[in-house]
Amino acid sequence: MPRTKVYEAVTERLEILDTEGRVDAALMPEIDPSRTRDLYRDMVLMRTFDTKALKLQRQGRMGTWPPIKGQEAIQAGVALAMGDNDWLIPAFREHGIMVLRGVPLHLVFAYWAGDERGSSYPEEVRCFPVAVPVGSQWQHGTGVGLSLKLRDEDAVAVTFGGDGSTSEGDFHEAVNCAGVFGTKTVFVIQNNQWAISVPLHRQTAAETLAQKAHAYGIPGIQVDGNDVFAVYAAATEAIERTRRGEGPSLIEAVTYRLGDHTTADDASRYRSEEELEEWEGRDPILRLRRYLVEQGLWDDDQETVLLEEAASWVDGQVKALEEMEPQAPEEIFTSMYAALPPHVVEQMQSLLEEVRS
Amino acid sequence: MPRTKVYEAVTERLEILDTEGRVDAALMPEIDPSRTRDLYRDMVLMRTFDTKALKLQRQGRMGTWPPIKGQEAIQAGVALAMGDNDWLIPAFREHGIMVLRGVPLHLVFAYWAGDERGSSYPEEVRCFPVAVPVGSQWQHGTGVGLSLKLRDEDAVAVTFGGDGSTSEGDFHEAVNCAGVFGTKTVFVIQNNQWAISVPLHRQTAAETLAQKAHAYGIPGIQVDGNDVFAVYAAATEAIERTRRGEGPSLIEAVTYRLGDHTTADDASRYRSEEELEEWEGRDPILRLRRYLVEQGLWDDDQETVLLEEAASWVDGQVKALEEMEPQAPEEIFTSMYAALPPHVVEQMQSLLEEVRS
Amino acid sequence: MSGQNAEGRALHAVPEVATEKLTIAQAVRDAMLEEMDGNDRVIVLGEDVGVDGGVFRATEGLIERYGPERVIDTPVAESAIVGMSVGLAATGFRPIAEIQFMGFVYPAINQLFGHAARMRNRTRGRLSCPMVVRMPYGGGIHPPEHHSESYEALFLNTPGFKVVVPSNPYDAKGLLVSAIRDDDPVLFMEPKRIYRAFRDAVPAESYTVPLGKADIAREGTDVTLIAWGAMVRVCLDASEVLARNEISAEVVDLRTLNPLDRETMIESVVKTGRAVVVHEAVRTGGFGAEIAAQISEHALLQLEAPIQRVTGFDVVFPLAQNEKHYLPSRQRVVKAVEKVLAF
Amino acid sequence: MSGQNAEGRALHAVPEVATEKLTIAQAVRDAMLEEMDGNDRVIVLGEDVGVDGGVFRATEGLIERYGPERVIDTPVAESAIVGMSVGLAATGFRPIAEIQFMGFVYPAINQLFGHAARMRNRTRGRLSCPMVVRMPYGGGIHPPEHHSESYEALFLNTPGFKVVVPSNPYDAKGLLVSAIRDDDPVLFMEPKRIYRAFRDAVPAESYTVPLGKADIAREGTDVTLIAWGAMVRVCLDASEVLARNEISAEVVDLRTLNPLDRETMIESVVKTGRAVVVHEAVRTGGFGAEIAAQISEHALLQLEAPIQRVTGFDVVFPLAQNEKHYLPSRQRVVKAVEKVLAF
Ligand SMILES: Cc1ncc(C[n+]2csc(CCOP(=O)(O)OP(=O)(O)O)c2C)c(N)n1
Ligand SMILES: Cc1ncc(C[n+]2csc(CCOP(=O)(O)OP(=O)(O)O)c2C)c(N)n1
Ligand SMILES: [Mg+2]
Ligand SMILES: [Mg+2]
Repeated sequence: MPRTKVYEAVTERLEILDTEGRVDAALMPEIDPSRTRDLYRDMVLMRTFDTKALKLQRQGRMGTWPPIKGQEAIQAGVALAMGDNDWLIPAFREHGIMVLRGVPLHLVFAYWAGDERGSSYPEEVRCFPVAVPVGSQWQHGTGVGLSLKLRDEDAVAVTFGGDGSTSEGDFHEAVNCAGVFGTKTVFVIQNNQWAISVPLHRQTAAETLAQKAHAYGIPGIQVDGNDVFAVYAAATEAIERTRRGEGPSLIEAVTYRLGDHTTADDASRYRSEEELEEWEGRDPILRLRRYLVEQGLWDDDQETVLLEEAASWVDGQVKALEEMEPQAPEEIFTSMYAALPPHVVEQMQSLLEEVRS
Repeated sequence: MPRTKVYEAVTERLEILDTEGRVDAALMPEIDPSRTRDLYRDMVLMRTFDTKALKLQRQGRMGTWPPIKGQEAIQAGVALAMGDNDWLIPAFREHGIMVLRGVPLHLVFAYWAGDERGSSYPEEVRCFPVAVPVGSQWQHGTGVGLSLKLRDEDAVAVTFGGDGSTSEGDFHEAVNCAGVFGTKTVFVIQNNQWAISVPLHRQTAAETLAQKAHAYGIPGIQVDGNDVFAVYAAATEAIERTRRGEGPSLIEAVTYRLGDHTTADDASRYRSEEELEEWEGRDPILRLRRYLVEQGLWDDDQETVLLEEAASWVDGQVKALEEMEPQAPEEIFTSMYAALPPHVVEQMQSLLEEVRS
Repeated sequence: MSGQNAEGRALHAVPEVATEKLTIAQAVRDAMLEEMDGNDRVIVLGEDVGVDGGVFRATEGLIERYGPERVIDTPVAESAIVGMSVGLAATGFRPIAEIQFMGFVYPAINQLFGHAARMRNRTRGRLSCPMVVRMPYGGGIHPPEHHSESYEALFLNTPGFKVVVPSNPYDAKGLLVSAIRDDDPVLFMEPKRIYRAFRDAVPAESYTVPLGKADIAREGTDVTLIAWGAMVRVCLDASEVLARNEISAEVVDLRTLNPLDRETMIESVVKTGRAVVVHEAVRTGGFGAEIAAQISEHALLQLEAPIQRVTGFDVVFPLAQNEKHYLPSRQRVVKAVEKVLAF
Repeated sequence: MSGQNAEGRALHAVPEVATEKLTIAQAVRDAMLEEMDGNDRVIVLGEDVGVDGGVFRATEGLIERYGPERVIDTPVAESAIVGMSVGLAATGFRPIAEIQFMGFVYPAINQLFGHAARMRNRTRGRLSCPMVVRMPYGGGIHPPEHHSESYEALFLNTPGFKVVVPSNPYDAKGLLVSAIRDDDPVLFMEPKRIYRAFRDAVPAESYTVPLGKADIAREGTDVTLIAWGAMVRVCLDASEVLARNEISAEVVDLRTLNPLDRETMIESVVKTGRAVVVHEAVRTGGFGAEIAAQISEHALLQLEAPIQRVTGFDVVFPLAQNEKHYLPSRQRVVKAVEKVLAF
């Protein structure tokens, strides 16, 4: 009767690829070598367009941009684990996986350059638009996961958010409801240790974010987010689990935001040079290259070709961006409703008159 | 390196007094016999005024009333563990502990009878008004706990809410922030198994509510909420802990709402006779009486006297309620601001003219 | 999906839905039944909407008929109710979300305004949120704190949303059917004070009352009373009183607040030359201001007197005992009419 | 408490606070410094207000001066920021909460309206919530989505709250000092578009600009322009243009939206006979409607033309590229004035 245990569980952390490029063979998921190279290509591509976006921003050809540098392994690993019909529900630092899921890069650029058409993805791309209000997207992840479950569709919803977003009430409601309804949702936290200037330990007193899963009665796991194999293995397990109808789960991927919060931020105001350097040493791209080279799957020539290809592909996307016709002024009205009510039409006409005069 | 444990979660449950009135001597907190009798008196008093309120409501002398029947042990036990200067931040089913903390019963009645003055407690009573928006009060508990910590005051904030309220985002934000700031807050969940018609397992997939503490890096414990000794022991431990500056904690007290959700509800629509009967057998008052009788601390004569005393005290409070002058019409305006702005004064005057004409 | 009605309608022995005389609460339920029968992507979710049938019984019997996959009891989490609805609606469902009382809609505001109202615009039409958010609103039933509020003004400065408020059973059903079929999010406010106050003849089959069209609830020539929801009856009552004094009041029941039927409203005011707007919400910043502003803008020269607003006061909605001092009454409407006539 | 200033002021070597020429952002910071020096129950909390000094640097240097117990970096949780402030304020503190952008205030609405605005009334004065909620609002800086909104109308149908919007550095400091000293919750909206646009001479010591008093920013006789925040400058600019055409515009800077200084506003309109209200928020249901309604109510016979509202359109605030089509401009104000004059 007295003091009894009513709950006992553990939270685990998965690591497979170390900073030197060595893998734990026992845990290494099966990925064929060409796919491993693709993973590397994906990550380099992300780094390339992220760097380009920063440059465009400095040149005044891009608005505020939130860089993804350092977080490429999470996005490449999860993308590889997803199936064709799965839905992606991003926050705002998921350009990498969005592009891998089929969102044209020039649209991603257009969005951040201040053009709404950047969120109008091709019909077949199952991806929600960027969610700027921190944490709000978690609820959509649950809703889409419930939708897929109710329709008994062979697809899952994968939703992303940052460490900071786990402090919002919406995170809690979403994951809790996913547990209750057994939705087909996988929650991926990109724990990059900072929410603008606020470090993780000021965000929560919990030792890990993965352990928050205990609050919801669903599985949670922490992975080294700079280790693409660990991310891929954990994401595959979580996605397959929910695909089989066994319910939602939570992945905390520990990484580091190597860049500023956005181009409007200066991270040196609040974090140390040393911390940054330490994490630069854990760069997920470096690490995977070491592995590939070690395995004889990659060499300098391939690297040179890849960098060139990536740069030229990105340049093509910038060109596509710049070739977009400017939005017509009336487009601020035309998508407000399925059928525009009279007062909106009236306002639209007044703007058109003004523009024409 | 591979798959490592990063967190081990254990949640315990405390029970001391069983349904037959026997205690686990090893766990039994020290309470002197006269205080134990007081605990019993407190619980009987609650039952008495709760029953009276239902009667008043049926007679049209009271508005909607949320009964506390079955939840008396939690409120008596926590009240006993609190110190004079501690703050109470209730939800809406805490009339028992509110009265024990010094809120005059006739004011509690006045509030539920639709009179705002019912939330204007005497200056020395450190108690927030009832919070009807589910879960919102948790945030105030954190705020008051932070206030007490910042002022280094020898007092703690004890805040209450129901099982349903743990699903609201506010619960999460509040407990998480309490953890981050190490506020002097004790969170008490009255898990009465139902949120109106929704049973606990539709509220969360977590096996216990106590385990939600793992999400916030603070201690959590489950207690048998119909066992006043377990409640008192756990509350004392939690309150003393935070009083010493060791941070917040969470108590889940498992109980059962023996009555309807409110007088506007009919619980037989959604839950079974058997479930109700089973829990009536676990009545916290019955259980404590058995213990007292067993210990030779209580007899039928004392019971008779107590019931009479309780009834007459409650009648006195009803009288006090009915002797309250009706609120003046202008009172809907007078407390809107510290100093009424002109438009409010104007509106007040127009009402007064109307009332006078 | 549970699939009970892949073929359309009434596969089971069902509670009688096709009554002649329905209350507003029953008409609301009837609309949901019809639409759920007709379209299996229509689902209902909210607190206590399932087994309990809703605290006002508006969803009574739905879970028995459609099962727990289409009639979903949710945790107490309003942001989730709407947030999940966004996910459901954007991927093909037509959720009808219930917020138990309008006083509890605040936690859902972020999802309503930050997402539901914007999804179509921000994706330039690629995704949208066809959903209805039903909520009982308004005073008059003496419930506890936070249960009597009228927050429509909050929703009327947020484009992307439609806002609908029926005042009688016939409109309640027809407007709710329109709302469910609408391709954009609709806030459907139900005047709980008159949920059961009276019955109307309501056709058994599905029919629509168009969104965005006001109704002339009573014709008149001397003054225009403009109202919605429970206040329409207060205006009709006041019109009776006025009629005894040979004053002919026209009552415009707006029915939809966004989009607002400016034409009908202005036409009436142009005819009568005088207007009184009546609403339960707090005066300052209430939607009455918008109505007054539009009338002044479009009919200034026809106005024979300043528009009067009969509204709640700028105070927190009082608890039961003082509620009578807050709510616009027939007398206050009559007095306002006398004032505009005496100007 | 950290106690650094039990004695009152300036115990440490501090960043220079007593400048002559300050921007609005600096004036805001200055007001907080003065009041934190003067009253150790004044504390600041919000996202990135500490080490980072706020994303607009309005709290720069405060944490160095007052320590992390009075300048509190919070988790990303707006409901908690306000909800904790309620607990703090009701027990003796005067929190200044920062919401990083007005676009992110939605999650805090429940705590703001459901509690902060009501605490005094519902306890009949026993407890109260003296707190300031600062938030940058409005368009013009081309940030990402949700960063440009003007949601004041939401706050103006909620009694218990005061709403203040400065348009220049002098007022910003004086109004914020008043807000901090006010015994009720005050929403303090900061026009981020002009945070750094210009400088004013600002006295080094504490001074107050009273809440509830409008300012005649420019005197004129032909038309009254009514505005607040960043739109005051747009009106002043328009007045210059109009002056060149011999049109004399009076500009009323409301400064406080609740309580509204009706007297000053009406007096001006009575004098000029014409009014144009200018705001950034969406048109329908915007606070311009309330202003128009009040003017029509109290000065109908003096109005020589319908009041014009120059506002944002009824659309989601556009992203950067189309923002220019949304925001009220000098030209639109001039056009509206021409219209009221031609009526
Ligand atoms: C509701 C809301 N509050 C505040 C902000 C401002 N803001 C943008 S990003 C951010 C920090 C987010 O941190 P995290 O979730 O860790 O994501 P990261 O930026 O690190 O990817 C904040 C506070 C916002 N966008 N939405
Ligand atoms: C924000 C909000 N949503 C909904 C309601 C309506 N409501 C009142 S009590 C309640 C259930 C609360 O359940 P629980 O927290 O378990 O408390 P209990 O009633 O069991 O004591 C609900 C949904 C409310 N008051 N506030
Ligand atoms: Mg982060
Ligand atoms: Mg409960």
